[in-house]
Amino acid sequence: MELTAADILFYLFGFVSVVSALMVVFVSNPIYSALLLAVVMSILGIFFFNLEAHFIAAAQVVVYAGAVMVLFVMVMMLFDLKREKEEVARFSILTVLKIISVGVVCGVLVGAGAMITGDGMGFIKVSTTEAPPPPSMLLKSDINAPTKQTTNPEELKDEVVEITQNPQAGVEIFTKYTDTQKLSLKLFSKYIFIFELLSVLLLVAIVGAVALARSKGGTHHVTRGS
Amino acid sequence: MQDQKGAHTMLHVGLNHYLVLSGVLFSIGVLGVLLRKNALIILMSIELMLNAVNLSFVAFSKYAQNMDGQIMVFFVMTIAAAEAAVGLAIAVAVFKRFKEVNIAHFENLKG
Amino acid sequence: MSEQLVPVLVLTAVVIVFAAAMIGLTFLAGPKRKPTPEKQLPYECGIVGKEHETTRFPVKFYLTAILFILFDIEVIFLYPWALVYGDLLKFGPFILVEIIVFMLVLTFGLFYVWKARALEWD
Amino acid sequence: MGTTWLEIIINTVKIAAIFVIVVSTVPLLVWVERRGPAFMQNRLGPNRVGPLGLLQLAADAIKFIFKEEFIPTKAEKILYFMAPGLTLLPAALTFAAIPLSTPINILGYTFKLQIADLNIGLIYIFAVASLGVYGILAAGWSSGNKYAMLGALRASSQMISYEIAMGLSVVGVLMMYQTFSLNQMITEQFGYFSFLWQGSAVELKFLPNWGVFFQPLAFILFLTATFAETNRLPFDLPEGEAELVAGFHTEYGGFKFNMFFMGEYGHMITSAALITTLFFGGYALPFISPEQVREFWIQNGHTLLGFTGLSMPDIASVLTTITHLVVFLAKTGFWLFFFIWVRWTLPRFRYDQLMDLGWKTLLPWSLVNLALTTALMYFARIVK
Repeated sequence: MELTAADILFYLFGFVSVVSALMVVFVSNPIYSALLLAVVMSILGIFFFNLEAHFIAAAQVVVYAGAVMVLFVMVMMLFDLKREKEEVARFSILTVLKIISVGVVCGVLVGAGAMITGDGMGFIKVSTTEAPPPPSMLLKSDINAPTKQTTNPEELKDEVVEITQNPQAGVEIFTKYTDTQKLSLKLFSKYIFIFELLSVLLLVAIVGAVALARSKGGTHHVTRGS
Repeated sequence: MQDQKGAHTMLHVGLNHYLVLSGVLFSIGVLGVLLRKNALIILMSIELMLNAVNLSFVAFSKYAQNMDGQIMVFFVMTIAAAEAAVGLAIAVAVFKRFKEVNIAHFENLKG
Repeated sequence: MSEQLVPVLVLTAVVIVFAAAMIGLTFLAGPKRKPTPEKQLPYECGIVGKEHETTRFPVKFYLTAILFILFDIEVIFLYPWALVYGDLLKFGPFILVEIIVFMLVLTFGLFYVWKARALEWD
Repeated sequence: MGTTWLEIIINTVKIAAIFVIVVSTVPLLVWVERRGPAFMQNRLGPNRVGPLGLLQLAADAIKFIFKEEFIPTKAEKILYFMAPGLTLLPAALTFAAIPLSTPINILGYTFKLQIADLNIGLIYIFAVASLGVYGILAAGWSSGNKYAMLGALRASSQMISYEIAMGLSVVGVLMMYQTFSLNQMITEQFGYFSFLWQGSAVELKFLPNWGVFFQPLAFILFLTATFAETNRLPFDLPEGEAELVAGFHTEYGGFKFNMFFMGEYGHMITSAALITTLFFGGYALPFISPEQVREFWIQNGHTLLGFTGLSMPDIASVLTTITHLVVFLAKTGFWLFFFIWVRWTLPRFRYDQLMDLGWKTLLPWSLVNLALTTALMYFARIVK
């Protein structure tokens, strides 16, 4: 279990993403911070690909890096922020307090992350006298077991059965499916209600954005009847 | 994983490495929201926080062998994109009115 | 790194090395001349441009980008559905009804954008 | 990339070779772009340098390297230098998922003639192609020139509008193949045109089993969208020589300008390869599957190449790969010539016509295509 090539690349990309995330916050020109955020999102796409979430990786790059950040960059270019390049709020006592509080939040999060896998990852001395805390309920199987087939066969079969109403077909379909098809199988059987709600959410966002643009001060102001 | 060679096993990438990375990215997003005055940078920091959450969702989904995590990432992605779209529409409206995107102007957004 | 992604990373490295080499070559091989002021001006077909401080750009472009995001998510949701549609049809029209509702709501969104003349370019 | 060091080295050399071939076809396309229309307009085109003007390519390439390196004062230095790379990188990366030919198995190793056999091939290409907008926006904004900025805004809003139409038109194709990986799509396009209609098979012996006959409307929409995506005429208004001089790359000279060209032509090559893979059976011959080609080469392969020391199946697999590579290049070459051919026949769109076409014709028509395919598949699969 020593250092493999995959681990080296993980540490490399992890370092690059943390550095560019820091630069997103601290760089003065907003357009550079938008481009750096697009870099962070593409690197997250690569991480998703390694975590065997192939479709989510492509969706992440298409939606976030390819659409949301393009909107940010375009809006910033339209604002022509030559004057806007103001500095980060400089060292008032409030800023120091904020940084300390964020440090504490980060420490708590990292600690929680380490604790959840039971062995404290060497950071936190888990007193070996009493048994290390069992992996919490939300993780059904042992964390560090070599990853079995991506999707727990028994667990998903009931979804397939639920949608196909006959158990035999469920198993047959389930075995020959790729990750993305299993994902969509679950999306369209168990989470169908949320899927329909999302289309309403998108409609609300469309109407909201267009109404905002057509409002009195907006860019696409349309006088009645013209 | 509990054997004595703490150094070696710690380096092999497991679930907790992804959780640590997600925690760090989330904290940087919080830092961005607190420190910056420019409304656009605040919106971008919120996007960064949502992405960090997505990373931990996918990490859990892989190591717990359960697809729910990835489906949750779908929903977080949709909501984040809709929020960014409408948020920027408001930011453009404020910029047209005040010629500046400092969040100080956001409080006179009357009804 | 999963087996399929390593070639893509190698290709990125090859492209970056190629681009850097070519620009470096130009830097070495290219003639070094003193930049005259005329050459430095932005190119405006010979006319000396009146460069006022903030060039006013039509802000209309941002609305296309916003609508692009929202319709792009619709396309992303259609991809997993397209992979599963053929097989699940054998088990009743359930998969068909889902997508009809989804597409009706979003086609109404497109119809609203069309009628609200949000995509008008004067 | 294979386990042993030999495989890794060979695969890296293969990746570099495919990239160099793609980059070297760009001057070839420029040459065809100057000679082809010259032939159409009954004039000569470049024929001074070398036979038929072929050395003109080398002359242009070297000329670009010896151009003076200069940066306008108002430019943002870092972004100004990064913009050409930002356009070239996505264009080169999209070519990674295209399968060029059948895998070669020689001396016990098998090498795929494809840079990365991704199981999310198609949306990987869309994901990386959508990153191409950053290069254009960065170039337009960082060169400090009003017209470049306007050109960049127009080009990027045009590209993103047509990305939705392209994404939607491909959904029909995905419903038919039910996979993202381009290799599986090609394997489903072997043999002659046949499909199941309510259980009974329908066959048309004279048509190959290509995607274009199943999805003609999706093909037309995808073709139009790729024209707009690569900023090719009649959609090249942002670089319209008349109004915006050269659009977003006005302030670039020397090899940086050439890299924008490589980016555009790289997108064009990938789009042509994508059209052949999705709709025209990729590297496969119309009615003959690769196995039959292998059998053919096994029968009379030895008469051709008796002298090489390889065993019989190795020669056969090498020869099949070469034939399929030739077939792929022929099909992609035709579509590349089609891109150039259209450029010299259609006039340029006005900007509002261009955007209306994207939002108000291509998008609704791809929704119609989606509805049509759904209905047809519903009736075809319901066994009465």
